[in-house]
Amino acid sequence: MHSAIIDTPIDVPKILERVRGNANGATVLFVGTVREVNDGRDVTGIEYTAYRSMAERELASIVEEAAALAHSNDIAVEHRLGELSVGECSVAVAAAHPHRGRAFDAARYVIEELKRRVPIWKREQYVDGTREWVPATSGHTELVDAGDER
Amino acid sequence: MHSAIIDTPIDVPKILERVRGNANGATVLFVGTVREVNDGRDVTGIEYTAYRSMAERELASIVEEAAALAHSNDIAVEHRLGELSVGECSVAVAAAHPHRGRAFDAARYVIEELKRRVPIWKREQYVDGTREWVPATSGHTELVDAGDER
Amino acid sequence: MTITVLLFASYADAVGRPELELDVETGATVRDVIDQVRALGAGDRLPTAPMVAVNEQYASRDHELREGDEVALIPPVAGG
Amino acid sequence: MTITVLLFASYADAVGRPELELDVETGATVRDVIDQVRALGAGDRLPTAPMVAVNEQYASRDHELREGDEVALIPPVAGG
Repeated sequence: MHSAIIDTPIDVPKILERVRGNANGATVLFVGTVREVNDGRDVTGIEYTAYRSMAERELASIVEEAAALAHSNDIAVEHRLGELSVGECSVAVAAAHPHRGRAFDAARYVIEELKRRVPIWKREQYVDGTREWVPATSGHTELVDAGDER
Repeated sequence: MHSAIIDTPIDVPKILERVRGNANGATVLFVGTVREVNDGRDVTGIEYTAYRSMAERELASIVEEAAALAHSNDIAVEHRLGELSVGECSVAVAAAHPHRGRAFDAARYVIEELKRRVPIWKREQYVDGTREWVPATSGHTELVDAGDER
Repeated sequence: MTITVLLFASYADAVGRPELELDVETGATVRDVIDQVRALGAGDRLPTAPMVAVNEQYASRDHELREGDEVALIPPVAGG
Repeated sequence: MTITVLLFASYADAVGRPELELDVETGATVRDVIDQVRALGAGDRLPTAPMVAVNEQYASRDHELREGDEVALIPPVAGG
């Protein structure tokens, strides 16, 4: 098992290598990258920030939960912080298992829970020079669970 | 869209590169590798054979179906034939989409349909020197859809 | 009329060859081809209703054949 | 007793700082801290019931605080 919050580019082949094993017949990788358009606005980059110590703790917990769920310790996840350009990788999750169903389930669990629970925020930078937290906060709107699906 | 039946090692980074696009925020990769143990028997390698022209046609159809299902043309799959050793990659599927749900669905669809429909067979080579088609055929057993989950 | 039959994997092993030509009557179906193949070599080790493709497309046992068709008997597939 | 409050992202922008110390009465809950923070700067732009973590663990508004606790007000998370 491996989980980390990092400030440098994510080494995707290395994440895959971390979950490799001759008992595993199936490996699933999820890679999240910065999109050029979000909600119809042209994006030039994203700044990721975190409540770092808690994010590390939550991410480690999620990987442990996924391992218990999928009966596999071959699970790895890294999330990057800082300024990222369009096309750069913000998150990578890899899960391996003898059978593919479990590998898919584990990878999916990690990314879903990460998006639900890990205290990381992003601020998009737009072509017009403005920046905004995602999701946008406005006035007295009751901000509930983000639940954005990317 | 890309699909191929090949005789050389699968270039996984290239498969990922094929589905890259700045509109995509999510990429899912599935990699199938030869396991050292199957059904309790120690495996040293697998020989994959195919009804090649039909396999190519079915694989292309599956990718088109996945593209229609997921509303994304950024889908690629390659399956390797020949003699593979433990740990080598036999199949790789990549799917990318602006949102992760669709990317997961597309990758999963391709691998499930591939296993159900594409006329490819494997013969396992065991430590004791014997070889056997998988699933093993025996006597007059009615051979039905394989449905093995790897 | 003449039909080409393709055999793969365990089916080719059972029959002892990967390909053969069969003479069948006009109006013959996939079922007739299966019956003829099962009468060859250890062909009776094949199931009575294997999966079949005609000209690279999966077909039912009732599928009626035409001169020159390529009929493939498909063992349980095991790709991936 | 003294409580450390951490603010992030849009919440830090609204209040104008990422961290502050608050004096609260013994027996104070997370709810009391939220109310105090919402009275600062543009703190009233924060929701009345934001997600909260106490010492890096998600906690309810009824959670009773102790001297030295670290209370983080967590805007909707957006990792990935």
